[in-house]
Amino acid sequence: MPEITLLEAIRQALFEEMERDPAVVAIGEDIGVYGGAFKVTEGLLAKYGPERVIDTPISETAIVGAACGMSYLGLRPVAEMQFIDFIACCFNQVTNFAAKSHYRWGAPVPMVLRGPSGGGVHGGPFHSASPEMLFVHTPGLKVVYPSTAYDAKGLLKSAIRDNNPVLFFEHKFLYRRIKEEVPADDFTVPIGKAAVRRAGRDLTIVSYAATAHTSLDAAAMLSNEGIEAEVIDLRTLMPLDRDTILASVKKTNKLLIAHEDTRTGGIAGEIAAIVCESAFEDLDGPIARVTAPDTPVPYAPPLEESYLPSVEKVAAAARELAKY
Amino acid sequence: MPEITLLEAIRQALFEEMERDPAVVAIGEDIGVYGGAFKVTEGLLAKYGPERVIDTPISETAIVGAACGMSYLGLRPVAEMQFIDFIACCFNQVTNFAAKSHYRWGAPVPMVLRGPSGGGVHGGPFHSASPEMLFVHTPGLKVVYPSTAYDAKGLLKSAIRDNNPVLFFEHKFLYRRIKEEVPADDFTVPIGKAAVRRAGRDLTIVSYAATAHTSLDAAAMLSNEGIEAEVIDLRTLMPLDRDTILASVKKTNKLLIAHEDTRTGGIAGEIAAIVCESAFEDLDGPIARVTAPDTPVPYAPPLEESYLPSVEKVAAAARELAKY
Amino acid sequence: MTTALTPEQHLELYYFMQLNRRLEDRMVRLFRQNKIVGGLYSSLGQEATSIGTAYALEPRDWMAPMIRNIGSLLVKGCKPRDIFTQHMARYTSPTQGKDGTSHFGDLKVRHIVSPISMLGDLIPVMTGVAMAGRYLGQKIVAMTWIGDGGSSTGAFHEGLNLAATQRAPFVLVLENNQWAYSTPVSRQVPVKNLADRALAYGISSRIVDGNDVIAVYQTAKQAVEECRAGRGPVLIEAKTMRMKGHAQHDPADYVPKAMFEYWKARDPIARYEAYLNEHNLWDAEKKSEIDARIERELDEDQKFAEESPMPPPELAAQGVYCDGCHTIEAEWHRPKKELLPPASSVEAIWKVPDFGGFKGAAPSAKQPPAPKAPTKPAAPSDIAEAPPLRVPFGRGPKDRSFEQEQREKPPARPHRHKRRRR
Amino acid sequence: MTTALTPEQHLELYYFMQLNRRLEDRMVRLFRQNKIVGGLYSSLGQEATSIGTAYALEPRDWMAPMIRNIGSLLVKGCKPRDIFTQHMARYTSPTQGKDGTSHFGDLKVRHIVSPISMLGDLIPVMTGVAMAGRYLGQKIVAMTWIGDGGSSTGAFHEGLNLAATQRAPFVLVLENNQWAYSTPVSRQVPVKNLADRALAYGISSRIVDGNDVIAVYQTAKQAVEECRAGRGPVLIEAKTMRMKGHAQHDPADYVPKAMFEYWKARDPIARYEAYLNEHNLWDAEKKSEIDARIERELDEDQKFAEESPMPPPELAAQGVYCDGCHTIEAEWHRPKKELLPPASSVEAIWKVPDFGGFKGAAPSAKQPPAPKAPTKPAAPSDIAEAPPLRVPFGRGPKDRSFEQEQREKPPARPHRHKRRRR
Ligand SMILES: Cc1ncc(C[n+]2csc(CCOP(=O)(O)OP(=O)(O)O)c2C)c(N)n1
Ligand SMILES: Cc1ncc(C[n+]2csc(CCOP(=O)(O)OP(=O)(O)O)c2C)c(N)n1
Ligand SMILES: [Mg+2]
Ligand SMILES: [Mg+2]
Repeated sequence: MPEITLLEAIRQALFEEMERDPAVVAIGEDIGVYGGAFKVTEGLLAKYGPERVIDTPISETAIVGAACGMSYLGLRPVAEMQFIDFIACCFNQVTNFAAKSHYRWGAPVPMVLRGPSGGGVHGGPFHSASPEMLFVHTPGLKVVYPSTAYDAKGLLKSAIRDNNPVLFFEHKFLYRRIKEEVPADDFTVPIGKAAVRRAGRDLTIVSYAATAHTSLDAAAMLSNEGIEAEVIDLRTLMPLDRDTILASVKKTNKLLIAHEDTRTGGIAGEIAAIVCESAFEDLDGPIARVTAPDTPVPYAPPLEESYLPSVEKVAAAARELAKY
Repeated sequence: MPEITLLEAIRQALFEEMERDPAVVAIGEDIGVYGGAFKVTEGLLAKYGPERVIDTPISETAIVGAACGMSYLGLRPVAEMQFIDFIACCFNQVTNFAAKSHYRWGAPVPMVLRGPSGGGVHGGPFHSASPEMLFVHTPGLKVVYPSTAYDAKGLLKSAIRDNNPVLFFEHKFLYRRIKEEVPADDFTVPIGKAAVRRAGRDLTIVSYAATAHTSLDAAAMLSNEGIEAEVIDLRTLMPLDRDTILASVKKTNKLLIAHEDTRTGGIAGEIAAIVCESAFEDLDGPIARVTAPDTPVPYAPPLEESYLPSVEKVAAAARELAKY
Repeated sequence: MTTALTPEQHLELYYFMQLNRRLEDRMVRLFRQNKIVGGLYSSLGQEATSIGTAYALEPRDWMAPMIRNIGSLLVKGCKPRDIFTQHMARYTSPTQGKDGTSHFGDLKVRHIVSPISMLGDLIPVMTGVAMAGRYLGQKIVAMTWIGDGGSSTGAFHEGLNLAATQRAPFVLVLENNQWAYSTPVSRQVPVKNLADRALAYGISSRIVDGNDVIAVYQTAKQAVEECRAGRGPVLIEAKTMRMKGHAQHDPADYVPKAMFEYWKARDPIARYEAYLNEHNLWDAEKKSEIDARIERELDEDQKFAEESPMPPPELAAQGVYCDGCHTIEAEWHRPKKELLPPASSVEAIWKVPDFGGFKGAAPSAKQPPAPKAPTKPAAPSDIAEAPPLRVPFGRGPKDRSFEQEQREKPPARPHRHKRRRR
Repeated sequence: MTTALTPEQHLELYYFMQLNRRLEDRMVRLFRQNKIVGGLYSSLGQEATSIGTAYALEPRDWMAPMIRNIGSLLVKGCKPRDIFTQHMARYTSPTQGKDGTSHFGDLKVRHIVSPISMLGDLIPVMTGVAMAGRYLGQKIVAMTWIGDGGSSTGAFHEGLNLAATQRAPFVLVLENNQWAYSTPVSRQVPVKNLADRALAYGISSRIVDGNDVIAVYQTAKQAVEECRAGRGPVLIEAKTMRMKGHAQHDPADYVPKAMFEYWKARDPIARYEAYLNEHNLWDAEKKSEIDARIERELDEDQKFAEESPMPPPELAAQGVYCDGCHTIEAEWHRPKKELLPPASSVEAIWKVPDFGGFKGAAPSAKQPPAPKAPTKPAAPSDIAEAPPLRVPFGRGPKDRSFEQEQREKPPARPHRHKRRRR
């Protein structure tokens, strides 16, 4: 099996799905001739032509609106946000039009909305966003956020084949840093299933995307100190895999949640509530959170570094928790 | 003291602040000649003129953008969303422009964004929204959601005098149903302070807006059954009054959170996380949530009724919790 | 292409307009009896626009109504019972009570997209419908409506701009009924003709008397066929008047009384009845026959709605996601292989013949050089140099004959063209 | 109003253009040395537009730059060190490293609003600045820039439409540099002149050679004074060319080589140097004196930036909210009592003189009646009947003399006006 980056895995999924089904089309800014700001769609136009790979004006609302309309005729559009930050410019189309369509009048919207997300590349306040919770909090949407090349390819295929609007977040810090062997043949990864990345008995660390790797590094460090952390990578944020989380907590009796999104209103709160509802008896200690502070994403490297969750921060919180 | 409705309290606050300070201006759709869809701004144009009461085209992004610009010259614009649902159409201006301005370059945005929110009036999927968490989750914004006429007047005045962008939610179900005596003289209610509406020893019910009244009714019902619930009305959602919540939980040792917003990603999760972090030892039972389900707001009365939190639902959850 | 109507069609137009009005009359009564859930929006006085435009569509064509386009829904095959039950939030309504008013659709048979309340959003959506229809080779046209007020939304601009760039077979009807809730057009934008919005996109536009159902139909028909031929999109401004408040709760005191009188004298149904008389297209007997039929149908459907149950509470929690309840199948009217390599492959490069240079005077300290003459609606050559936009039917940008004709033929927009003749 | 320039001003324009270019040359070198944080966007070839437009502003006027308007920032009084430190994310930068590039501003002294990345957002914001300035009696004008690509955003439409409705003293400079990232104008909208976007709002617009700094200045100056006189807003399309990729990472292979050559031959600085020679406005000595001054200033400021520290980590958590760190005081240039009852009170009613009726042919089955001739930019009477918009300076809608003149004077837009002369 060839080793490919997370970015290449996404690119492969796009090529393979467009080859498999002419109902799959791509639409976005600079995705055609240029191949996308991060080159995720490179070569797509040359192979599948301008009817299927559509360069649009700078109009996120038009992109998402048009994708909804296309999906009503049975197409499966994959729309790109050049940076996920710009999804704020089509927030209404996504949350009011696409998300509510099936519930209101039974019209499915088989659309994928994907884009580079997250920080760590000095993108500053408008090119580093982690807006996932806005959509986790919007009934009618599914939210996927892979951390490995294998999952990225398999989950994007599932997203494209899904009958609902799926937000597919791609962590730009991981784009070219993650490399792994990915099977060349067609496979999918189911939406809604978390992965236990590392087994452990002392505490559970729940995380996703780039922070899943941070958490794994922290777990390795802790292991040398005799603390065995179980690390769960959510992979899908909506629907949330309650069972995997609860099973782990019932085993380790301690929960730490780590994410790059800001603290107040981040998914850690939702997970804490679920665990308090359904596994309260199993908790031997407080639920700990390691998150970004409640600020915009700062630009200067020292500021962004102090903003982002780090291996040290996760490890430190885990040590505290392990003491209980 | 005269008895006035929550709506009239808001209206009085607008008149008094515009009289107090010519830097206060109002901008929105149909707020002038018509006096607003709910008549909150009725009479404002006749008294303060078209330079201070600005009827705009249907352009939420322009309304909020212009309000930001005005605030840079030292004005204190109060912008109205005809229904808060339409804030989705200016989501970018609110969350990226207004919210990040002071952090990025030290430019305060003394703006208030207000509008009728919430369900219970058969407004259907697009006139019943509870979008508060989108903004609680956006660093740089303050979020206020009063449940009484007194608080509405005092908090709106505080919001107008605040140097930050404040989202002021007005629950349209309460507009004319809430009546109380409100002092005629100038007073304010501080942003960031919750109110203990009812003292109790057996459990704490945290809530806000219309659901605060639902919770109080439930508490009254429970009291007849010998269960004494303490009811906290948050009043401000951002910044959240941790101290009042934690103090109550330390006293009652049990926590139920009730809100009209949908469940996943609602503020109940955030509160659960805070309590698990800071008062875990004090909890004698699971943290319970009574919320709307994860669906859009349905139109038909029987559907909306089953969607909204009710006195029965809150009481039932409280009874369960009290058993621990 | 002919826009002439048969005698039967003339009477059908009357039937729809009268059905529209009587239906809404009944809903007003139901509203007063508290049988309507939520608000009730009237299209009184705008029937000719709703019906004349939708009448230009074929069954295969797609449309998305706005709140006042009850008439368009009727023309596209919806029954009065759909309207009654939607407004009464009954279980038997197209949305089973989950949403109300004209917020429903039909993907499979009637090709109707449900609106949402946020104004303007349907414009990019129907642009996407039009693009998808062309992509699938269906030769369809998509139509939606927008108010004078709604034309100020960002979605209007982004949607129509994308449609123009894509030359989508899309007709946008701008219903200028003089008011956006309480706000007159003059306070929404300082232009006399909202059709001028089209100039920003280099697309053709038309202005029509929105209370003249024949003129509306013919204008819409021409626009629809222009789009079908690959020369869309088209913007139509229909000038009409909202004869009631924004909704039932609104007495519309802000509207000058004389303005109502001015427009009452131009009532579209009264005018059309006069027109039918004038041209001997019917007689008193025929009229009462149609009116009777309308009352019959309305009696029946109102009864059906009033006797229908409210939805069961448990429905509220159902149907947020499509978990296999729908099978999604595109209707292909062209060979898929056209869209797969090697057939689909192209050379991915831009060509920019004229480099966008400034053609004015040479650099100088004189007054800013007088710029060149204005553009006529986009010459296809403007985008032909981009990777070819294949138009699987009609005549597309690559079609020289079309380009030829464009050069000779003055652009579609009557009043610009008129001016050039001076 | 004169737009003539003194010899000193002519040389100042050269100074700013050359300073802009040399500054960016240095930043490219710093970028290659990995001393720039994040991306680096070049305005090479667009200096005349940035500088000529900003040069038309007075100190009291407000502006908001876009990413390529480094030149505008220099003209408005920012120093090269501000640009260096912003790009190097130093603690000494205007934002202390919290944001980069041209994302900074100055409310108090220079009257600069910081942009955000989302394109179009500054248009409604600067409209609000213009409205507030008028409200406070400051007689200011607000200016911002937008790209050809950015003109397709919803914010552009909503912002310019509101500005038109409010007749805000606001100048929008549309920098048509032929490309939006990798997308040519032809793929953004099928119009030849993006100035035509103004027709949708009934506002005046101008087209200017964006590589001719004198023409740009004069066009901008006229627009600014028109706005100051209460006749805004104005849209200016400056035709120019982005001579590099979208940012440093982008080799711009998608741009036809010949297109670069075409524009290289029209380099704004080379052209302006020729112009200065031609008109004997300087000599070789003067030029090298200015060039030397530029290098001196840049050496100093680059040194300052490179020696500046990065911000301390704890800064990241600070400053989200204004907790009394700023005192907010509006600068009043008119008596507040004008804005308080009874002075401010009005009768809150609309008047709608012509009822928006259709002036075409009588209802008939003939072809849709030919619509009336096109509008000229909004006659003020269009909105005069709304509750009076008080314009505390210049001449406003209520001012009959202005209305009078408008009727006689052809509308401001040169090329429309030209056409009418045919
Ligand atoms: C984006 C958005 N903002 C505000 C509203 C509230 N609203 C509903 S209808 C309306 C007036 C619409 O006027 P117009 O577009 O002219 O349509 P008309 O009612 O005249 O048919 C307004 C402001 C809305 N539905 N959507
Ligand atoms: C709303 C929005 N969408 C997408 C982007 C990403 N983006 C940044 S610059 C750019 C191209 C801008 O082109 P143009 O407006 O012509 O300005 P230019 O770069 O040519 O100066 C794009 C697509 C953005 N900044 N904002
Ligand atoms: Mg209207
Ligand atoms: Mg450009």
